[in-house]
Amino acid sequence: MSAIVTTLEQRIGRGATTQEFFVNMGPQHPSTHGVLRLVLKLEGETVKDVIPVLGYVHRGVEKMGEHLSYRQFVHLTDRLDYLSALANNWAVAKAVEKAAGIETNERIETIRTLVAELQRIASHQLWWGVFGMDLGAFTPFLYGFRDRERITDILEETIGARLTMNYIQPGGVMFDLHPDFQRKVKEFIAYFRPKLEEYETLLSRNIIAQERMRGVGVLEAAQAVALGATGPVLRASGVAHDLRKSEPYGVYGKVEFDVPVGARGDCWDRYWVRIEEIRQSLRIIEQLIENIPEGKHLLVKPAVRTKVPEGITYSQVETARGVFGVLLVSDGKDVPYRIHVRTPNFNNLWAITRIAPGWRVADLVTMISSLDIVVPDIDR
Amino acid sequence: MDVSRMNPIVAPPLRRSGFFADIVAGLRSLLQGMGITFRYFSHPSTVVTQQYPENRATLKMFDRYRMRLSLPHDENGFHKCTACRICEQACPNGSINVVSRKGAVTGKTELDRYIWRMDSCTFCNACVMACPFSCLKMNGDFECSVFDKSLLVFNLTRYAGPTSTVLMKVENPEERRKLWEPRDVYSGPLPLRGTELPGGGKTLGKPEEPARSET
Amino acid sequence: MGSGWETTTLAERAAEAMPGSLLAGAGYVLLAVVGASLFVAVLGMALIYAERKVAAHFQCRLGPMRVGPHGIFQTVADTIKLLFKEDIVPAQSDRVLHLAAPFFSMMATLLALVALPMSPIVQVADMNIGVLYITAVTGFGVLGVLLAGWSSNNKWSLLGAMRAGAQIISYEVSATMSLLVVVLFSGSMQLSRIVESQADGWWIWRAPVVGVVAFVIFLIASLAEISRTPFDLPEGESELTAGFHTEYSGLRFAMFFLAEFVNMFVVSAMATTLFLGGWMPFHIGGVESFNAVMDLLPPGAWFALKSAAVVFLIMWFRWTFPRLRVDQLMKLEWKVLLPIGFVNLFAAATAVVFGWYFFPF
Amino acid sequence: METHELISAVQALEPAAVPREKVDRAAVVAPVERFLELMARLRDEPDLRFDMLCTHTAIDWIAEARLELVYCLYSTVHRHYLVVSASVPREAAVMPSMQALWPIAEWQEREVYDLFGVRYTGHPDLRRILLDDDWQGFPLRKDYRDDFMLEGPK
Amino acid sequence: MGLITEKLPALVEPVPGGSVLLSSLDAVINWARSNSLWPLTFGTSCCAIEVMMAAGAARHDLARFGAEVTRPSPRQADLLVVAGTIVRKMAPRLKLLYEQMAEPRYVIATGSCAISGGPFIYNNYSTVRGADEIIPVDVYVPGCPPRPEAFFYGILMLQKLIREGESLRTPGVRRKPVLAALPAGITIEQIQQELRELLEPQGGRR
Repeated sequence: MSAIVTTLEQRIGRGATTQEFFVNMGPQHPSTHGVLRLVLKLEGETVKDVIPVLGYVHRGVEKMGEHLSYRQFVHLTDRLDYLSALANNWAVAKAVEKAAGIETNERIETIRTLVAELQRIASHQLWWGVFGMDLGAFTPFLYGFRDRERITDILEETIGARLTMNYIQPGGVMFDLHPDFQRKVKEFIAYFRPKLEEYETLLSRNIIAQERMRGVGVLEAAQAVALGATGPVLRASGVAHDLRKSEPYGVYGKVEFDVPVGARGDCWDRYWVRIEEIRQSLRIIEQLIENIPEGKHLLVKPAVRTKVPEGITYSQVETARGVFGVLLVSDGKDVPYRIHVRTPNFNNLWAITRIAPGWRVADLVTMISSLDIVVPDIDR
Repeated sequence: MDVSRMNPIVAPPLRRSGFFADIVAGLRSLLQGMGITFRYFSHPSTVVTQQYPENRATLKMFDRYRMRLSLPHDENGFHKCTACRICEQACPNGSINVVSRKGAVTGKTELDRYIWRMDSCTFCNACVMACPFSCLKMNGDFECSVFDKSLLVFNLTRYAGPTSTVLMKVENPEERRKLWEPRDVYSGPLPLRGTELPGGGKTLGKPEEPARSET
Repeated sequence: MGSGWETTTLAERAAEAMPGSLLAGAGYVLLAVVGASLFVAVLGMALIYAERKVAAHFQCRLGPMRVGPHGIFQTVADTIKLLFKEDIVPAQSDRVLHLAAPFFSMMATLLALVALPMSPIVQVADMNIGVLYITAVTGFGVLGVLLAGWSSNNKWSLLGAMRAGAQIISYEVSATMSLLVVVLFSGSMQLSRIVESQADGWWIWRAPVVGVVAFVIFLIASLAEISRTPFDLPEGESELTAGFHTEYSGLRFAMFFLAEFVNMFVVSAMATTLFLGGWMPFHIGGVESFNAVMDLLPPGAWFALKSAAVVFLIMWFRWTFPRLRVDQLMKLEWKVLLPIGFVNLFAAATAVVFGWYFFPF
Repeated sequence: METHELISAVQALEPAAVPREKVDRAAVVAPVERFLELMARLRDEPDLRFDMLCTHTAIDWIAEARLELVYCLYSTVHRHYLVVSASVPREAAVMPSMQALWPIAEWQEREVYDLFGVRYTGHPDLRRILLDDDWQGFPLRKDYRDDFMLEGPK
Repeated sequence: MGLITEKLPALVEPVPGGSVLLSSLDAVINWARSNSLWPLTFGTSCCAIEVMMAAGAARHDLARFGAEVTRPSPRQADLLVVAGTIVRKMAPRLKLLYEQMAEPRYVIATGSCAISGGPFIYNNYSTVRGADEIIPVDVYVPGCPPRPEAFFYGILMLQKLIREGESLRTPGVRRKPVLAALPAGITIEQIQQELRELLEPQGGRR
């Protein structure tokens, strides 16, 4: 048996009858969240088949990683899943620290946990707004962003960037927390809790939104696991898999929080899981913000090009979208021999091929949105 | 490895009741949503918009905000850069190019031009962090749009010559003046090492451009 | 019906003048055409500006601010720009239909405006089948949408057009059903008569309960007919890029855009005329002193205020609700609105037969 | 399960499997010939139950003229990891497809085909996933050269 | 270009006073165009979040410039904001999108990736080094990603370009206010000084 290489035309060409037609959704389409291209086989409004076509923002990050030092590679991970830039940085930092045997202190880990959780909230806020927009309600988008700007401000004050942070470095964090950080975070929590209730009223309890989400795009637990889906997508299917609990990193082992899981795996469950995750993240922040331990914020000199002993290291963190893993292959030099990033969206995306057939175009949009896809993260 | 440690909380199901009950509940949910939007509509104080070009006088970036790289010059107009190239090596995308020269008087390596390509910079702060003499700084000047991208190649030094410490050791101002030559802060688009800019950028100007005036 | 207003319309005046002098008659017609065009253009721009400002304030922002004070010339700038923008006809499209489609949409809107009594003295044509006429010509708009979708040779456009076709035709039924309630109560299809019949109270509350139900059904159904959120499926941005007008640019796109907004006014005006008393001031039968105070505001202003209120309501919907799905849209019409509409119509007929008015004459 | 337990469990299934050194978690190198059978048993064995293929990628060991294919497995039941790898020659890189075991492998293998040029037998839809269909060469191979690429300024 | 812009100058110019009329028409049209920049909903990566989403959101509100009418269809859009990396697979699509847009059309390249390839210049096999390799770019907004205010500054510059660099007489030809090659001795500060006037509250409107 030899391997057969196919083309897109052959893939599309399978079993089209006269009633069905193909449409290209993307690369430029408002609801593909970037430049994802979906080739849809439609029968009227009903989706028969979805063929995702990737690579419209494939930037060859893994190749570049073979030429950059470990510290330099961190800034490229910002640009993968730019909504979880800090968690991505953390994954690289964690891998390098593990491989090179760099010990961090309590303060560094607490800062990392705090900013990562803040960004998780920001990411979910953005998702909530965009989800509303994909359902046709424009206002949630602006409310989500209005509240996200508050977090952006907090992070900007400490980190100095709004989106691509490059903050968490191997061996520490770039800057110490800003003196105003604790006060502002507390203010934000007090501000945001009532707003979260508004989110619920505006969209979660809205009958139209509920009808659009109820039972749409059911992803069975077994399917989700076999597809390697992670994060809220997997949890909404009822599998309580959260790296923050199952293999705690940072200071997640010391804080109390719950893992929201779905019951059926439809769009509503994915929606609810994310909204609930915002609450849990607020809980985590509340527990940590009071006593941040003292210590140095950076233990490795920034100009040092860290050398990593020979071997393979795989480290992963839980971003807002799922498990972001870094496979680091070192041959003992100060640049990696090979660096592979396992991005959550790559696996999550393929769920669409399983859950979309049989639903309408409008549901497809809901489903893509409920998977919360960031395209550069898929393409890398 | 027990699942109970995860404390899973399960999503509540969406319930349906009868035909009329659904209509009533549905209308109620719609009205509640309208109540929220109307509250914002009727309270102009909730408007959070910052009017950018109008608020320029009061708009202040955070101290740490990273936008434009600068090489601060002290009150005498001297910087601290020794042209050690650590920042150049720390830069992940080759945005920094330190052009050094042999000092005419001292005979030591000193900074000639500090070329920074804003067009490819990612403002990752690696250069600032790496600088052993902390002579670099990123400031929050974000108004840098241009019509021509070759204008985004900056020269950060005002003079070619040794660092401020070396210069200030020389007591005599005339003697000191001999040690450095002025350079334009922005001396036109400069090709990096005489090669073309990647991305079809035209090779504009020459590296040895005449100095304009006294700084 | 003690209103005391004498209604003459431009059409009537033209008809009166026609036998005497052809020129005078033509003058009235010209006046009507120019007036209507100007009215539509200004109204459209004002509505678009209002929509953008209202939307902004629903969303905690300011909206257009930089073109004129508070951006009031924003839509003027938009219009001039669209006027001078390239008009693209895709190579593979059906050229004639593609060029003609926007005019159909626009025409339907203009024709509907003709019959609306905006004040006792501002009404272009007052025909005795006004309600029927408006129902008929607004249904005409779907033709433009269908043609636009078909002729563009774009699958998204076609999907949008087909959605629009199905949606508009379905909801026409419910809209007409609720109009019939008012026709039953007022005993006329002539719009001016319907307005005059509300001198003592508006049908929304004078017709006991059925008036409110009919008003709600009419509002929902007409929202669907003019494809406003939550029924904006034909142009659902997140689903079909831009729906049926995906391939239109420049002036022709502007016409669709304008038609959409003027349609919103037509619906509000219809709702005002039929349910909210039209230009009739707020009167309570028998309380003359109160009525006299209400009469201080001219009828035109009453009409404008009421229409503006309904327009605001429609915008409020748009900036709060998500969009329905195609099958839910159909389900809402055929399983919810239509049965309720039937029952409501039957109840209305009963009420009329037995003379159950909220305020008896 | 602990690392050594996992490795001995795998070795019980496949005697030719040898532990892979210098990996931060349980890792084995398995022969290509019976790879699919081994993976099927890894997935189905009740003690192992590796039901999730976390990631799959390749490493180009150009000095040894081989591509090492790395499969990172995870079990949501037992919550343990296993890295399984196999080496194929660079010039004739052929591997059985894992698509029947984990559906996600379909796309992960397409990616590895795209970037490394490994051909998977039994793959239903093997075509480039990230790059254009008419792309020449496999860019993540160490010897990939391209007129378009620029060397770093170092 | 549309019918009016194509035929009008040739018809009007010979008429006495025609060129005055054209000039004032120019002013009106350029005013309208510069104040009604409808962007295409298009973003490939990180910059899309900042310059398309955050800039349009309540805090910064693109609507103040009349640019909140994001059109999903390129036919109706005036402004193509290249927000994010353009890779070789996307390049033909970007060109197609640009070609589908109706004249007059403007392009802003935001962020390092769209200006020069940014972090992806070296050792990279797929990233196009700058959107201007594919389509003509009017304004470059540096940043990675630029903050929304920086994008607004770019929009102000584009408005300046439209007001000063276009005429009905030569449709489709655009003159950039600042020359491509700088005369020796002009610093970036001076260029920014030149632009500062349009940032004043009353200077923003002509």
